[in-house]
Amino acid sequence: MLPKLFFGYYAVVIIVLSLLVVTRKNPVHSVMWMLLLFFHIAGLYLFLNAEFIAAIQIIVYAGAILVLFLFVVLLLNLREELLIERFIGTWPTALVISVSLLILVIRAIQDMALAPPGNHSVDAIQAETHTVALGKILYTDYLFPFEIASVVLLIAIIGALVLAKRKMRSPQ
Amino acid sequence: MNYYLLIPFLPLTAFLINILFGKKYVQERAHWVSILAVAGSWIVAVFTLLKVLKGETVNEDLYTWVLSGTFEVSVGFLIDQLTTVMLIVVTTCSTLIHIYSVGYMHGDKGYYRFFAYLSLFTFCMLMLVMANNFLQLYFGWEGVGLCSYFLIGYYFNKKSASDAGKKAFIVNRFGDFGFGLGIIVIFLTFGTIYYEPVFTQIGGVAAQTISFLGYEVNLATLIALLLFCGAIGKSAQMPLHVWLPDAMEGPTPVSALIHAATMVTAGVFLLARCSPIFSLSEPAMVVAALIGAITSIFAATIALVQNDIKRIIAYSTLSQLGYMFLACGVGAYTAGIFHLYTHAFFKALLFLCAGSVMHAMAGELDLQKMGGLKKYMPVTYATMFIASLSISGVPGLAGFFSKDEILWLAYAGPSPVGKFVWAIGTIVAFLTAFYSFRLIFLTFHGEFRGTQKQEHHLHESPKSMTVPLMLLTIGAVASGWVGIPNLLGEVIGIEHSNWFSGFMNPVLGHPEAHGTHAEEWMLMGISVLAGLGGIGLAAVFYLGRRSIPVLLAQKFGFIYRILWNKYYVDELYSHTIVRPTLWISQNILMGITDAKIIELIVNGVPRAIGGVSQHLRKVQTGLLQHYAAIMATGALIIGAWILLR
Amino acid sequence: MVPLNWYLMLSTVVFMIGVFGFLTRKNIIIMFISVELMLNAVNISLVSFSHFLQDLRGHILVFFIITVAAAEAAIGLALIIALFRNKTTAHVDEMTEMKG
Amino acid sequence: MEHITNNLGYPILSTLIFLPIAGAVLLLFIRRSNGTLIKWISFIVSVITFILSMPLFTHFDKSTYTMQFVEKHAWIPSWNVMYYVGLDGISVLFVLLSTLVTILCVLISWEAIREKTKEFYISILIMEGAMIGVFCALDFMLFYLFWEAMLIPMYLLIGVWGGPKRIYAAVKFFLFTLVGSVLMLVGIVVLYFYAGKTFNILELMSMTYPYTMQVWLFWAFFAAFAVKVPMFPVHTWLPDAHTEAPTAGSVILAAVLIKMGAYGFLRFSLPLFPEASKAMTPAMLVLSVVAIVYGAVICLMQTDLKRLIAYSSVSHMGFVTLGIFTLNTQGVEGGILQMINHGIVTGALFLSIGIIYERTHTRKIADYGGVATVMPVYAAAFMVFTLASIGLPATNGFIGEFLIILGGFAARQWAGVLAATGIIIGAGYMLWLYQRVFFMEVNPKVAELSDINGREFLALIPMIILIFWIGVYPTPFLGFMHETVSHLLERVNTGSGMEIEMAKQIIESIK
Repeated sequence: MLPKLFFGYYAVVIIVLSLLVVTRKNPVHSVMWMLLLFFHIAGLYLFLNAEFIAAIQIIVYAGAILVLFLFVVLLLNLREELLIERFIGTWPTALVISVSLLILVIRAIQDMALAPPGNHSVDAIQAETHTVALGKILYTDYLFPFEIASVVLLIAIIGALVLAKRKMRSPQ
Repeated sequence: MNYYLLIPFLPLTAFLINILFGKKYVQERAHWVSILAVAGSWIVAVFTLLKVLKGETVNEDLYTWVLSGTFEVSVGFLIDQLTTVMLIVVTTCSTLIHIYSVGYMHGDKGYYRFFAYLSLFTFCMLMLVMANNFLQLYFGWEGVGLCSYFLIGYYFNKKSASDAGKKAFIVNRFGDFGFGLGIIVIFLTFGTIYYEPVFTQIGGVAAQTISFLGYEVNLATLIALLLFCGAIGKSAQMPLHVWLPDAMEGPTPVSALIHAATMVTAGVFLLARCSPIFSLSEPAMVVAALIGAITSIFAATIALVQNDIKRIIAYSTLSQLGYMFLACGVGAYTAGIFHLYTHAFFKALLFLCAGSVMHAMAGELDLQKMGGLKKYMPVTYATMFIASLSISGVPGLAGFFSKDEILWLAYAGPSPVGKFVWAIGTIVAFLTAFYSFRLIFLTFHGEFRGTQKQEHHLHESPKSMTVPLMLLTIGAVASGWVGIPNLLGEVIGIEHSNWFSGFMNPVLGHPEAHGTHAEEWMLMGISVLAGLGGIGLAAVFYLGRRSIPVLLAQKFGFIYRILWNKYYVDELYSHTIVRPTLWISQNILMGITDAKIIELIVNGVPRAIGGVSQHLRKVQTGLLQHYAAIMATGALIIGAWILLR
Repeated sequence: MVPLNWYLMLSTVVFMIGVFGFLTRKNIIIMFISVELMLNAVNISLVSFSHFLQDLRGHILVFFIITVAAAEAAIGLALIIALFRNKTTAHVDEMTEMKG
Repeated sequence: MEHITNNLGYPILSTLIFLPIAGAVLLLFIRRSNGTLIKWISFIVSVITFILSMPLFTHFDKSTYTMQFVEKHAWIPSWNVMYYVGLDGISVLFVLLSTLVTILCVLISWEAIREKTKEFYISILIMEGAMIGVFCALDFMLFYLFWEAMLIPMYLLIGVWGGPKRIYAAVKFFLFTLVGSVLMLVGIVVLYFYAGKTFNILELMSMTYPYTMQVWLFWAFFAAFAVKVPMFPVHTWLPDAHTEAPTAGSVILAAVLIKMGAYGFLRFSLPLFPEASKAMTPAMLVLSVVAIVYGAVICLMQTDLKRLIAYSSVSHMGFVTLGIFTLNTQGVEGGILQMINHGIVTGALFLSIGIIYERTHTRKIADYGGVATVMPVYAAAFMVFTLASIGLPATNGFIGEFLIILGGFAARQWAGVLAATGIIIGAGYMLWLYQRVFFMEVNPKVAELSDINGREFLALIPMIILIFWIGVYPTPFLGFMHETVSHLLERVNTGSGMEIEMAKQIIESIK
């Protein structure tokens, strides 16, 4: 009973916060609600025995990405933002599409069947801690994607620099 | 290497030297190269004649020219009696005219070019007569046509000259169209296009018929008529005669060499060469005889009223060529070739004399502006007078013997139209004498009718021009003596006096003639009378009462206009062939088919696609979210289809 | 025990809210945030699958998604800045150069 | 089938294909401003390619119909695509023509191309590699690759360095040829699956196909080849492309590119679909004859130099297709020779027009007149090309046209007769053109022109030599074809064995 209550709390808060994120007029508010949302999601991860993921959710998402968002939002013209309509004209259509998709997916979830479980049971993970278990897989089976991920990040850094840099005055 | 190869290839070498190095190095010395080469050819030709007289003929291949499947043809040489006669005619005339040109073309800007073309022409003509197969004949045939094109259009800055050259080439192409098909039919029939096997096998297939474009035609007739197409084009017979009068735009030596003595007689040569084919087809023979007869009288009547000195001679050439065709058409090939041979001398002489006159008159061609030139240029007068006597058939001169032989064989031969063409031939003899002497009298007698300045300029031509005239005069007088009719020969005490006929016998055979000696004397008398009558009438008209011709022209104005306008043949062609073709090209092909129909389809399909896309592009709002929404809808549809299936 | 379906439904709802936000908001930054929302929704479902299937590969995937999200945020925001510099607007309905 | 003869010991064909492409890559690294170096590099590369192609002429074994100089390597094994090249008597001359023409194109563009020189020469060299590739390829996928690869540089040549309406012309050229070749691609795929997944052309040629399929495929391939030739109803891209293309583009187009259509008929349509080809002969002959007469008549009223020559190409290529579909030795050999001839003559005519266009910047015939007075050497060269174009004996045009008309007449009399009329009209328009440009009064617009210089002369002289060489002594050229053509005709005339198959089926059904 207690876990279900716990889940109920997180679920309601996450949904409400999501709605707030997409509906607030002021982007700063949206980002703030998002921050709160990320903490709740991290909590949900803990609930699912994923400590390491919960940690990087906080560190990377909340700590790095959202701050970046906040910087950019503050660079833009907020005053004008508050004066104009926040949705485009065809938003009811979009709502219909979203709700239909929602119904469709929920319907699909109903007749889902699970594959046989693997060998990382909760006990097994707890025996060697989640970080160690994850690291073992990551640095063996997924070493190559891991390296690629690092290259992607490197490119992202350089790319962001190049893009955001002010155009140099052309020689002429 | 065989000695006879020198005959064509010496002039070719001269051509190459002149055309490649003429402008920079040879320049004013160009005539030496050409004259030496042609004279060399002449010497070898005489040498060849001596060999052929001994009975040594040649039929050899040099190298394989085209080989494709069973089609095999070489560059090869056939030297027999017919070839030899042509070789002598061509090299002699060519040599003399080369020499004449030294004086005539002196100081011209394209001196080297002129001699290069003359040499090239000589080469092509020699290749033509020496060929041992039809394709090489065709090579020479087109080659001389090309040189004719170059030389007619020699003064290419003149529009009329370049027009005339082009016309000559294209009209000839019409003839060559038939000629080429003839060669193809020969190949498909015999599997070879060498003379020798074709002529030996033709007897076997002559009776066969062949389906040609849906018609059943006799094989020999078909081949003969197709080849005949080529002959009438080159020899300017009706209806393809229109180019020859215009060809007088070329320098006069060219008219003498190409359009009188040699090239235009190639048609007659072809008929004689293919006599084994023609002889097997009576329809083809009749066509040849009739075309020849009609052309001869047609041209002679036009010549009566013309005033351009060169054009009169050109029509005279047409008329004489008609004579030769007539001869071949009645089976008298030897007589045709004999006339070709004598005609070459006196007609070349006439042209060169006309050139000499033009030289003195600074290019003036109109008879009405001449007169009384006798005292200024005695040599030209004398030689031209003799040439005119010869063409008029005055006994003892070259023209008499050949013309007389043609008329006699037409009358007495087996041809169904013989009597008819004889009658026309006799009338033409009269007309020929008339217009020839009209020309003489208007040019050399009476008072000078040109301007003061022209009169001042009058002079006899230089030696390089008069010497060839005199040499040719010898030919115009004496060349006929190798073919004195046996009838006359008996009188003057020479047996087998028609030596020429005997010489040609191995190639051309002997024509049949059924007539008595009395008849032969009578015909000879009639033709002599016709000639003398023509001269007399001309004397009356143009030495005596100058008013008579003017009066006649007024009285018969209608006929005069028709003759003056050359029977409107040029206009007829212009309106029935040239203009409709151009009109179709401009208005139907360019205007409708290409521009409307094809382009409509070609441009219409993309335009239709473009039109549809004009509507479709409205879907592209450019708003990011619309695209995303469409994508989401797509996901929705695909998901729904998978789940709810 | 909370059933797997509950997690998945939560994930779906959050995802669809993200879709809705992406499809409707004018401000390009909010659209971007909606994309992050969708990614998080997917992460939730992946982690829960991983938990219920007793398999760590889901976590690995989440790990990479977060990496890519970081890269994407950096590039995307740089693009937005570049765009804003040229257009002085952050509203997508004013950027319709692709209109046909 | 797999007799591999005449191996020189080194991959000559690959060298020829990739040397120009390597040259183009080398050009990429040259500074754009260094125009002289770019020109010299492309000139030297093209000359070396030409010299390297000489062994094809000297070492070709004329006594066999089999493929020679063969190279065969696996390329995409999963689809059974091979890098498979070789030459036989039909294709060898075209490779030589391509290598020669490229040199002349480089020479003729020396002064004419002043903008984007680097890209221009890169296009030309890539073009050369692709052209040689098309003629060598013995694998359908490889063939198609080169076939389409040719389009791109040509499209650029017309579209970038062309005249005022170049975009229209380039797009038209591209769309026409692409539509055709896409249909061919469908045909290739059908063959691939029917024959058990092979693109090997020689293997495909030795198979038997049902008649209906042959007919369908014949028309699919026809679409590609007829557009390239171009045959009568689909010829309208050619005048536009020629008119707008730069000189080098026109020359390549005339000399090599449009030969590929006719080459395709010979290489693919006839041996792959012998029964269909035979059945379609009347239609093909009609189209050819229409093209001959139509192209010739329409030439009479052209006012633009290049457009006139372009339409004359339609007429001359009509002769080629006529020759091919006579299906007899003289016709086919004449057709192949005429392709070479047309490449030489029309290529030379476009070179000549380019030379004078560079001086006057006008293509209107009315703007000329009396050019022979001011440019005598040029006039003489142009006269030679004119004469070759109208098929005067002792020039190459005569041999080809005569053999074609002979073959045409033997196949269908009306075809020979009507084709021969094309020669009359041909003389008409070419001489009229020559008269209006070179003869008559000197037009003040051309009075100041200088005669051709050494470089231009160098570009024309090989063509003049070839014209007379083939005209006077064609045996070395015809000799290449005899064996291949007789083998090809054997295949076409005895059929692919389809009748036997059908008879077997009938017997089966009776049982």
